[in-house]
Amino acid sequence: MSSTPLLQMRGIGKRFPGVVALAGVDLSVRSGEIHALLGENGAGKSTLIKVLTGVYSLDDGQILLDGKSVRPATPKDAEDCGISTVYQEVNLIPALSVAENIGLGRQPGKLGFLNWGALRRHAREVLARLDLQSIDVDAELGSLSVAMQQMVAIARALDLKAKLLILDEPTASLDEKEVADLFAVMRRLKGEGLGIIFVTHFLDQVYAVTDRITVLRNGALVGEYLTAELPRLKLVSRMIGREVHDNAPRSADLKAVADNAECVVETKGIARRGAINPIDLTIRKGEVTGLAGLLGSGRSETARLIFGIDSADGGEIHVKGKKVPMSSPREAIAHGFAFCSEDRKVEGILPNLSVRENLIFALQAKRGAWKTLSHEEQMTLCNHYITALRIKTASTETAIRNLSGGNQQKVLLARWLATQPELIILDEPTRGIDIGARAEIEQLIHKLRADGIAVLLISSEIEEIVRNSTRVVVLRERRKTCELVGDEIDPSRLMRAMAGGHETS
Amino acid sequence: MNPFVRRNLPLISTAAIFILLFASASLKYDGFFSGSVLVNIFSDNAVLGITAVGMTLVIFAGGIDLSVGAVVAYTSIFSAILIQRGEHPGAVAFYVLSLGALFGAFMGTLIHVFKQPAFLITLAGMFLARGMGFWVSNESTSITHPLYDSLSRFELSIGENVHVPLTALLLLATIVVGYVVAHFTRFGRNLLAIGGSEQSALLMGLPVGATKIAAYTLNSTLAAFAGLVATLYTGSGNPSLGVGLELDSIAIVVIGGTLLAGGRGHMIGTLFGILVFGTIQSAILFDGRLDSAWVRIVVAALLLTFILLQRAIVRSTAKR
Amino acid sequence: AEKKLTVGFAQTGAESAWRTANTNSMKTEADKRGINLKFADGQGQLENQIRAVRSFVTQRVDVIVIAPIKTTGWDNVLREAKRAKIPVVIMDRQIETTDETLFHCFVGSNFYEEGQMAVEWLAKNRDERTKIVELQGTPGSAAANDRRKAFADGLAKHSDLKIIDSQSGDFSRAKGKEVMEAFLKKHGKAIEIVYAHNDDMALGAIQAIEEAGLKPGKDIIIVSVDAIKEAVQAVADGKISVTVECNPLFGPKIYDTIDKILKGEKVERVSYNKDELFDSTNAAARVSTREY
Amino acid sequence: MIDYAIPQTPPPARSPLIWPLAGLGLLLVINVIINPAFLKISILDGHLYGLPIDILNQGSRGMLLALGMTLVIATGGVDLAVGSLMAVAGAVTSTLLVQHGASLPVAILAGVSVTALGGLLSGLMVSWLGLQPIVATLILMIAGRGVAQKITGGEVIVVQNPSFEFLGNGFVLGLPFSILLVGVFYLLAQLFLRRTAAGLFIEAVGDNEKAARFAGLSAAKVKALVYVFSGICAGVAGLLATSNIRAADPYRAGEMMELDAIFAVVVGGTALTGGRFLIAGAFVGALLLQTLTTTMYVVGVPPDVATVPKALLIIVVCVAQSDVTRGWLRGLFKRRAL
Ligand SMILES: Nc1ncnc2c1ncn2[C@@H]1O[C@H](COP(=O)(O)OP(=O)(O)OP(=O)(O)O)[C@@H](O)[C@H]1O
Ligand SMILES: Nc1ncnc2c1ncn2[C@@H]1O[C@H](COP(=O)(O)OP(=O)(O)OP(=O)(O)O)[C@@H](O)[C@H]1O
Ligand SMILES: [Mg+2]
Ligand SMILES: [Mg+2]
Repeated sequence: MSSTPLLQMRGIGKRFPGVVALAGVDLSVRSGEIHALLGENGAGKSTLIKVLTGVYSLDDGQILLDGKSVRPATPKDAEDCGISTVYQEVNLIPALSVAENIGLGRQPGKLGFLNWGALRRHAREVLARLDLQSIDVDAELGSLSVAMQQMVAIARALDLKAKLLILDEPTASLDEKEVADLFAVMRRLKGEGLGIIFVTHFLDQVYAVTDRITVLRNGALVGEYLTAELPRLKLVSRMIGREVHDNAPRSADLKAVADNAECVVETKGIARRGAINPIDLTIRKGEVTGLAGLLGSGRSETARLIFGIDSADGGEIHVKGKKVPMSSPREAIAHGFAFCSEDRKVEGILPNLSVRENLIFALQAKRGAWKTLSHEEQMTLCNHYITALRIKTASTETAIRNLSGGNQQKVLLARWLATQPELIILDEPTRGIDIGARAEIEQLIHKLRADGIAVLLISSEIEEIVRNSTRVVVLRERRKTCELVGDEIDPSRLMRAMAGGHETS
Repeated sequence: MNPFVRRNLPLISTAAIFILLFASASLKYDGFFSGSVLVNIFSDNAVLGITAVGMTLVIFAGGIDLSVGAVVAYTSIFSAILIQRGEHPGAVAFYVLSLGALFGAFMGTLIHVFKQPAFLITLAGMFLARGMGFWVSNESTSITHPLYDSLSRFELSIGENVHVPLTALLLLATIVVGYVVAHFTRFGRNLLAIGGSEQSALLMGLPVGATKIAAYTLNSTLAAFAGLVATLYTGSGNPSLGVGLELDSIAIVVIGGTLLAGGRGHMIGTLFGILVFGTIQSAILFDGRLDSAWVRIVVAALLLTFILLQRAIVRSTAKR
Repeated sequence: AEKKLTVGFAQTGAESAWRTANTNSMKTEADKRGINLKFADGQGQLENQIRAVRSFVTQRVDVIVIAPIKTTGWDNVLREAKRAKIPVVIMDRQIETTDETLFHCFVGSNFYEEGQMAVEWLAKNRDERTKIVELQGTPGSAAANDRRKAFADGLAKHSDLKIIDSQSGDFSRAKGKEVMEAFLKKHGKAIEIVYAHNDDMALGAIQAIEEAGLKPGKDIIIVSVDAIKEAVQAVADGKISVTVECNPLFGPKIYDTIDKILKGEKVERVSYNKDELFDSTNAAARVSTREY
Repeated sequence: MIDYAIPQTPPPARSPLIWPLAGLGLLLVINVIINPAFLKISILDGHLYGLPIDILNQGSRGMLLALGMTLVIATGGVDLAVGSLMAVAGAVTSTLLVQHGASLPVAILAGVSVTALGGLLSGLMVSWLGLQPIVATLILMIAGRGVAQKITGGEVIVVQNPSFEFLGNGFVLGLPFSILLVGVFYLLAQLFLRRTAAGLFIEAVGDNEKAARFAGLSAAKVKALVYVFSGICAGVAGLLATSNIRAADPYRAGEMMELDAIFAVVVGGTALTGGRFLIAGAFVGALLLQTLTTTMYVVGVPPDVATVPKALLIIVVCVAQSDVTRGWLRGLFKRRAL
């Protein structure tokens, strides 16, 4: 078709202190194609994108846009060249309104003065294109859920008159309907001749929308393929560098434990205004209780109540049959709870502290300042979990912020496992995690269950819930709608329960 | 709740407490409830208020500027000396404002380019400007110039007893300009964005460096302007003016509901901050019985009460 | 009943014990005479004092007393007082104005004269010693400026006396000591005379001198200003050679003056508190009567 | 298969102490050039005597404040009240000693307890009421000086008590007692912070308070405690200052010391944003400041412009230790090497 590709990156190299993040990577994207950029956590996808958009300076290589050599020094330069980007973590300003976030830097108005009316109107139009009329453009961005923020970020990127659109894991926190909407827009843009780079860990999505795939592994290029010519298993083995089998279907041993199994936590009508209506939950030892629901159905809120982050307006929590006050995470941890939050950046990592310190932190906090873990104990824990979870880090002393998103998530998991909890709440544990690691985490969930630990699993991926849960509680509009046990759990039933009566097409 | 009210809750609560404060002082002290007390609040706090407007912008961007008091002093003494040497006040105003701008740009550059904490660099700026002020002259100097004389006598009379001096008018004008800059220009919104998250602002393609440096430049220029207003107010230049002014200025911004960490705030809040601050000062003067030690303790207690009340209102209404 | 007389008093602040003695004198005397005193603390800032005076004008007090922090900057606000026909008494230190009618009279200390008295005493009692180190007050303060100038002017007449080093001790004991320590290491035995702009610094310097193994008052002559009780005691003990009084007890004199003004009697335009000088000849006898 | 071997050595870290130390060294060299006797130390009355000893003695208060301030800053806060608290401690102890005839240990304990209480107030305002640290401690800074004046009744209280005087003027093994006291504080703090998990907890709170709380740390308690510690340090520093001049001056004691302490901490490599902290660095920073002050006396910089060199020093040290400059220098050396 077209002679020169829209974007050519040749021999890109990027080093960070102690890490070679990229070496000799090529990427070329044509106009009118959706190009998947795939690889395991830490493969260098985000880094490649940041080099392209001027966030990082590149050490080696060359970037050609429309055949002309460019070298953006700042994200602004990149935008001026016609590259519009949605970065991996939501990167907007939570304290400003939605309208402002969409318009920031290119607000309508003369001589630097703003026209607020036009700004709002424009924001509404932009959101309408993504079918997001429900969002109040005057609302503070931070008051929206992560998913909604993500959608606003995408809306902002689409607003630019760009030649090349980059989406770094935009779908990690979106539900199916939102993903479908996004894909529709992507296809339309593709039709308009845009080139799109799309990073995701969902292989279904890769096959649903992309035309071509570039695979990275360990900072190096593996190859470029046509999506249609690369079967799924092949793709996975390219990504992780070894042969794999398809994810095992729901195994037979996922029968719910008998009702007389020891119940670790029981909530009786706990509720919080504006977050969740009174809800009864029984979480048992040796079970994986899935919490399913659409975005905003109140799953995270429920978990936060149980873990004592938010205080409940009413209801009781019973731990092993005894009523306990649950007013702080500290108390929850003392009862043997653990909680892996969905918002890793804000609620999870201690960014400037080392992997080691992050990993032992919850255990140390539980023991208090005086009962210090010796260095040997710390190193034993670190070595154990870094190997067990295959955490990719330059050393135990590397600051965790220098790890890729997925590896940060694994360190956080390790942090909680180290406390040897009786109940572990996993809120979107596989968000932003590559396929290899995802399977490992699922195996881990099975192992935890087998070890007699109660697991509360929140996930937006129905398949994941189905594959892993012995019992599923479905929430809809901040209310428990039903509870499925054992063989009752199948995707279509779940879907129906989640969507409820007013199902959209 | 009305979304407008919800969004502007800190502002509305500040206004409400100000009214409460002013009303109770009026009840307690004869003659407090008068136009001239209100006018005095503006004219007596003109220097402080103008620096607070600039400080608001810097704090929007998550920065801070400890040098404003010293810049006020430096400007006042430097312009006094120049005028006494026979320079025209107009030309002098131009010089000192440019100097202020340069100084701010210098600090802003150090802060942004060398990634240094604003607290430290502006602390150094404070020492620098203070020392330079004393270097120019370590004694205060009267300004005798016909233009100055007529400007400092200028008053806008409202009714019989209320005369609004030029300094108060200049403060009001500065607040209006500050309001427009903060809320109706790209620059102002970029400041808030940077304060909200500098990393995000950068990724969103905003001119982070230029905006930050411009904020410090503007702030120092305003401080220089405040220095000029101080020369009008006192008819002299004085190298030891404004010691501790920066902390008062920051306190005003905070009273106004602007988050010290940056990214959230409102210029109208600063207006109320000035009013609250001025009202507390006036009430203490009307009382006239507190000794120096008690003045400090009472001011501190009132500040604390005010801030707590503000939070209580915001919290209780936000819950509903 | 007769309306109580209301006096507004704009004090500089509370930067030292001297100042507090001054404030207390004004307060107790007002209580004694049944005067309603409105006290305003300037916290060391000219702006605060101007604010206070303007507030007094708004409150329509009968008389305003100002202890100015700075000599300049008063014209505008004094004009307002004049317009409101409120008489103003300037206390403690002089102000510069273009219009002498803006205030009624000045009652105060004469920092310049204090400096002069110090240097004159030194010229007479120096025992062949010539090398002086100076501990200055807070840079830019009227007291420091005048005491420094008067001393320098006096030295011009005695060409053999020489200031070999000079540094600010900020009117504080701690800084006075710190600076003196450094001077002693730098100049060693060369230091023969110390001139301190106030007693606090002198008292700090004494400690430094003693810690260096020297005898203050004997090995080194110490000249100081203020004559606070502690310093007069030190003079009696022979540790300070001389201290020039700077009397803070203005109360009685100020209210006498105010009475006269209100009665329409003529008052002296400028009057000074009589300042004495304390050296070995009179200190011991007078220590017990010092009030501050 | 990817190699997941875990290196245990951290990536080559630069020592953050280098720059403040270099600044200190440079200052000393300048001094020695101007005045070769600067470093001269003799023996007087059986103890060491000389400018360096003065610097250690006078600098000890700044070091103590910097110690407390380091921890406060590490949690992402700042304590503006320390200067005022110094005055309060001096006022309490000397009033008790002089006017109420209390015994020395009681008086000292009372003085330090009051400042610890002051620190607790700051801490509660910050952690419990959620006030911004600058604001909370500003309130205490304003009120503190007023309280100190109230305690002494507006007077400067002269203390004549040989044991008390020893604190700020005495010598042990030829060295000033005050600097040894600082040394003891340092060792105890270092032991406590690094041998227990306290240091980690403080750094975690400063790094990401929310995450630390979600991981089970009572961040509020940690925050309140560092202010208490800072209050104690300020109290002891206040006693050293009072003892040094044998008088409690509620007006001037500790004036502007809070800014110097913050400066010392930041120059010493602890970021104002919180997180990682370095006490030794803060000590070097405090000594650097004190040396500069002494230099100004010795060189004879006119008092009114003496703040200018201080400003220039701050700027030079900051710029020199910034990553930008370092990167630039590295580039320069590389080019040379080629
Ligand atoms: N600022 C940095 N400093 C040091 N190392 C970094 C930095 N940013 C990234 N790295 C390292 O570079 C490598 C690539 O990271 P990158 O974020 O590009 O991975 P990714 O492919 O986007 O992974 P994920 O799917 O988890 O988001 C990782 O090993 C990471 O630790
Ligand atoms: N469509 C929407 N528009 C605006 N706000 C929404 C919307 N959906 C959810 N929210 C906000 O998100 C919050 C509820 O999200 P919550 O985190 O409970 O969802 P969840 O079920 O845990 O989903 P997830 O964890 O996948 O985000 C509510 O505070 C709500 O205000
Ligand atoms: Mg990534
Ligand atoms: Mg959620």
